[in-house]
Amino acid sequence: MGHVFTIAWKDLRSELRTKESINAAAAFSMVILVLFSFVLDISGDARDFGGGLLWLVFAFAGALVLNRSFAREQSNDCLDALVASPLPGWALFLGKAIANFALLGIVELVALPVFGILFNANWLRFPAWTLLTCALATWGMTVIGTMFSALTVNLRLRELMLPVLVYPMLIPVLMAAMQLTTALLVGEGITAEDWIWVKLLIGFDIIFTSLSLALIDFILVS
Amino acid sequence: MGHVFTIAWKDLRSELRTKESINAAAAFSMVILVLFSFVLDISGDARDFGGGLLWLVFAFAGALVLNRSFAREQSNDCLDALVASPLPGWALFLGKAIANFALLGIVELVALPVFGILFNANWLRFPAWTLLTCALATWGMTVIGTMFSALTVNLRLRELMLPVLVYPMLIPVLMAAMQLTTALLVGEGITAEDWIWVKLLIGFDIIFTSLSLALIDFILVS
Amino acid sequence: MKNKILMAVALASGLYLVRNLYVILLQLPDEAAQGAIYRIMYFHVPGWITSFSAYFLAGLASVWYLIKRDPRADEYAVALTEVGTIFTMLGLATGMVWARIIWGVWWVWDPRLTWAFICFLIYAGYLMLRKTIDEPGQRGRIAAVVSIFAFVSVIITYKSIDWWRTQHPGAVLSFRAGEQRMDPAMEGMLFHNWFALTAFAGVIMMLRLGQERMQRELDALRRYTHSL
Amino acid sequence: MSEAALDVRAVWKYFGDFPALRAVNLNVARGECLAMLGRNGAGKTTLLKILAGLSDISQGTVSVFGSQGNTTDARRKTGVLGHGIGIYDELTARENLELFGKIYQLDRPAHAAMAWLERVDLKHVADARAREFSRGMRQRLAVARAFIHEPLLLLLDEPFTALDDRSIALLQRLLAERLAAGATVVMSTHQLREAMELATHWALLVRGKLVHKGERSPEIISDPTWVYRNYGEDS
Amino acid sequence: MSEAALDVRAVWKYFGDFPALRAVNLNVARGECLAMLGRNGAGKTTLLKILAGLSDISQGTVSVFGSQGNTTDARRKTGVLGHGIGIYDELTARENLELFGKIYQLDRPAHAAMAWLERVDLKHVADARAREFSRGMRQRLAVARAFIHEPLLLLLDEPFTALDDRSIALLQRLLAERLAAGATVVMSTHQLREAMELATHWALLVRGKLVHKGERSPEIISDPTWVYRNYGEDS
Ligand code: HEM
Ligand SMILES: Nc1ncnc2c1ncn2[C@@H]1O[C@H](COP(=O)(O)OP(=O)(O)OP(=O)(O)O)[C@@H](O)[C@H]1O
Ligand SMILES: Nc1ncnc2c1ncn2[C@@H]1O[C@H](COP(=O)(O)OP(=O)(O)OP(=O)(O)O)[C@@H](O)[C@H]1O
Ligand SMILES: [Mg+2]
Ligand SMILES: [Mg+2]
Repeated sequence: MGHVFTIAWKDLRSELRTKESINAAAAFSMVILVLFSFVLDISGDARDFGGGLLWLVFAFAGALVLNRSFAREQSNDCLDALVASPLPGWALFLGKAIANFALLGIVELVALPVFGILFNANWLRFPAWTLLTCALATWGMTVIGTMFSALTVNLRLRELMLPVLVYPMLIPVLMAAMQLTTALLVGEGITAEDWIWVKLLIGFDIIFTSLSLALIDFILVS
Repeated sequence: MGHVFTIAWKDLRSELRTKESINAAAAFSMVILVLFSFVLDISGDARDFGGGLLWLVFAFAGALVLNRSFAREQSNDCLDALVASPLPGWALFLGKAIANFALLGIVELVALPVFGILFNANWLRFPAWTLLTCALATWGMTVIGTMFSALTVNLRLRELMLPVLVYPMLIPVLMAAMQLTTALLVGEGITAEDWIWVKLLIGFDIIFTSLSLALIDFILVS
Repeated sequence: MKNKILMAVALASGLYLVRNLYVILLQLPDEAAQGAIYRIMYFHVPGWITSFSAYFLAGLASVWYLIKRDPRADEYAVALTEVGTIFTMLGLATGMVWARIIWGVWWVWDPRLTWAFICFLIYAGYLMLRKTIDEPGQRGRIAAVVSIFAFVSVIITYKSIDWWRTQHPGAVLSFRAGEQRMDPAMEGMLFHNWFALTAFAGVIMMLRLGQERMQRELDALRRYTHSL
Repeated sequence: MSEAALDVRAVWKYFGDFPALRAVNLNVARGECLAMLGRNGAGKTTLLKILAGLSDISQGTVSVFGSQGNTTDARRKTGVLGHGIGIYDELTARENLELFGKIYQLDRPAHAAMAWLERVDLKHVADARAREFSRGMRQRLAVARAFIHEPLLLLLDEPFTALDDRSIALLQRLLAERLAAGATVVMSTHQLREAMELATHWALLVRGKLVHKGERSPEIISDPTWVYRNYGEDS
Repeated sequence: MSEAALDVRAVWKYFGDFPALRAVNLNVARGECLAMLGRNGAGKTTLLKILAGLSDISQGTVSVFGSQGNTTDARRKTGVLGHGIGIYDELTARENLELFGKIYQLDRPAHAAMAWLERVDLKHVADARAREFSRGMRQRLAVARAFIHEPLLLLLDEPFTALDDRSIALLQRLLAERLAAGATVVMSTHQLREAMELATHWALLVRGKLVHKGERSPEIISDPTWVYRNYGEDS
């Protein structure tokens, strides 16, 4: 486990020192928010879209953070240095995923209040559930994002392939998160009907985390 | 003008040979379509948003094509070879813009019918106007996209900066295009009230094309 | 020899399909609620099942490739995925025609339909990814991992009618529903056509496999002449 | 004396506040082959980029063949080979050369392309995409790309780096030919031996200052540290 | 004789159907310094990557210090310096070294980091970010990174490329020191002269085949084409 924290700490430190991708992600999320509000013509009852919109914004803005994760290793062939070291592949993956989770969490923490103000949304109606939903969905995004970032890091057409592969895989998480968030924002909280989405999120997180940990070693060695 | 076509032809040829970014953009536009429709569907009646949605999709998917445009020059320092040659900067820009315009046009041609089917939209109500709107808006997107792609091509954080810069600049074009498309899809076509949007598009295109042609030389030399 | 067997299977599955068509169109009665159009079911349902089976086998081939690094496993994975995608398109097309007639629209954003579309997009992404990687070893490895991830979407699509209330009909096949919900003659016919379509899919897959193998040898030859 | 091929006068280049070039004066006569030496970070690449018109000057003047600044005419006469090879991977070898033939407005780009493919021994793969080429083949194609318009001024940044003996010999042969045709060559390098087979002159940059320019001398080849001991910071 | 440092047996490496390495057999004894020669595309980088565990073998076996395959233990004893420097630009020099110290599970990573910064003459910029370093400084930091765990096996891919005399001298000094401590070195290179100052043996790859391995001989230094004329395709 020491290795995992070494890697997570390294990533967090390099990112927090410059805050480049966090800032970009925060800025980008505002931009998308503005774009979407034009489309939806916020005047009317846009509140119903709240949950959906929020997670779209997170997905697009979060991609900026997740892409940087392995791109950072690429610039000086750092990934080779790590792979040649005694660091196990799963520790590398887990460390990066934890760092990304924390960074996405920060972006969300910035975006949520803004979002709340713009859309008159009250996040504190069901605080525990809201936190749980965010945590589960963000971890799902992180795992898929980190894994595909690793998959595509050495590809010539990385910039093209990443969105084409990542977003469809993310759709289950995003849909569940959207549904739950909307229920938490404007509905009566998590009802029996929404349970399927909670289960979907949990199942998704477990399945993809284990798949990633099992498969990462095949990706890193060329 | 010979130079312009040499460059446009080179770009078109390299892209059409592999169709990499066209395919990726087409696939990505489908993915976003699914995501958006889910967001909107949470509260039904998505048809009114047709126009808005369409241009959001084009903006996000088009970015993939536009990014590749200068990224293609970057991999082997080809841009340096071109800048050191007697090719004038404006010819390089115009050639690339024309190629991008054609490629975006192809992506739109693929996406429109799919969009029509999935959202029950009829594009042929006002064919001439639809074509004009698409052409004007696409040229606006192309010019801004190509210019900012050139601006950021040598930046370390290109992937981060590009979306943060480009989308805000694009908001006027996108708004105009959204408004017009919605009018053409569900309204009575272009009415007197919509003229302002047509003018906006034309003005935008003229201003940014001339600005880009005038300023490109300052960007290419470091 | 191999080619002859392939030809024979192709011919047999073709004849089988013709025979099935004859039964479907001329012998079976119209369905009570839907009328004549219900017959599209005989292609819609087996089409999807064939497609999903192909994806499943492709997933297995991918796992095999990761374990053994056997290039043939990779060839099977592509060929199977391509066949699966073709049948996904068939399923989408028949479903849409059916929807147009029964529901009056080509498409609704119902969970089953949406997941089926996502499934299609994911496997299209897989095929696209393969085209962008030049080095076969790297291509095989990355594609195999993506294929394993992608299969999750197939499971969700398959189970979506059980998990959500959908506009799309729920389970009707007896092995899924656990009871007989369809006229046995009709269900029997479904299995007949499933069998024919699967044989047909097998033939296409073998053809693609041959092509893929040829392509690989060609690439190698070209590489070799370059290095001279 | 006929007018100089290159005339660099009091050129400064700042990256932010850091002066990468400090008051560089350099005069290169026509037909000269100049090897530009200097430690890592001395400013060799920076100077070559300025000469190629890829980078702006902060202060001073540069004239190429008598015409000041960065004219189209000067660019037409210049061939540049930097670290990147400047080849499009998606195009075939022939298409690459034709493209640059057209950009340099040659009379018969297709003809020139085939002739150069022949010279760099790539004719048999003329219609294969550059992506499929090995490193050596790519480098040869890049050389053909830079030479196709028969430039009168050649700017090369570490041209011998990571090349094998055969590619080095090819490049040296082509350079010798251009020199014989009256062209001027400026190249930066750390590999003194290979460079000195052709160079008629050498210049030394130390931390952005041009501290010496002179004709080639035998000591330089036999002992790689000689330059620095006699002219550099260590002296 | 004690067991070999490296034992490569009948190794094939395919990229698709293209054999980049063909039945390579190579035995490197402990304490040997092997210079791997070969033309562009001969397979030097491929072989080094396999030895470093960065790339899979298609057929054959590799054992490092007697243990087969790519064990954690072997990785811990190996230091790798490839084309990329493997340094994080956002971290300071000290943080970079500490990071790798921790990954290699040194007892006192902070202490080792400072000691190595001293040795590569970067102590005065220990807390500056690597981004701000010049090329030479970055290269020195990379060397410290690869040496920090005092590896018993060093794998270097073209270590002298594009370096100036001073950096080359530093690297040679550190390598000599490691060799004196009993470590084994394998390096690929096109710069025979720099490599041969240290190398005790050399090997030649021709199109993926290892055609010769022998002790160093004087001819090799004086004439760069000698190797190919006598052992390569030209012979
Ligand atoms: C574009 C529209 C459609 C799509 C994408 C679609 C998709 C699918 C999929 C993925 C299956 C899975 C096969 C399986 O469960 O084994 C399926 C099965 C089925 N579909 Fe559709 N479908 C569409 C339209 C329709 C329509 C309009 C009907 C009839 C009203 C229909 C009736 C059925 C039936 C009865 C099954 C078999 C269910 C079972 O027992 O497994 N489908 N469809
Ligand atoms: N784009 C840039 N931004 C900031 N500083 C730069 C930039 N390019 C170069 N420098 C700095 O300018 C100085 C000269 O760099 P240059 O690349 O010209 O050196 P060089 O002589 O080519 O070295 P080498 O032998 O390592 O190639 C260096 O200190 C370098 O850090
Ligand atoms: N990822 C790859 N995919 C396909 N072919 C490759 C790959 N890497 C290397 N090759 C091929 O394998 C052969 C050996 O390459 P390698 O990089 O090992 O050569 P090298 O001896 O290091 O050459 P150089 O002196 O130019 O560095 C070359 O023909 C190269 O084209
Ligand atoms: Mg340089
Ligand atoms: Mg190499």
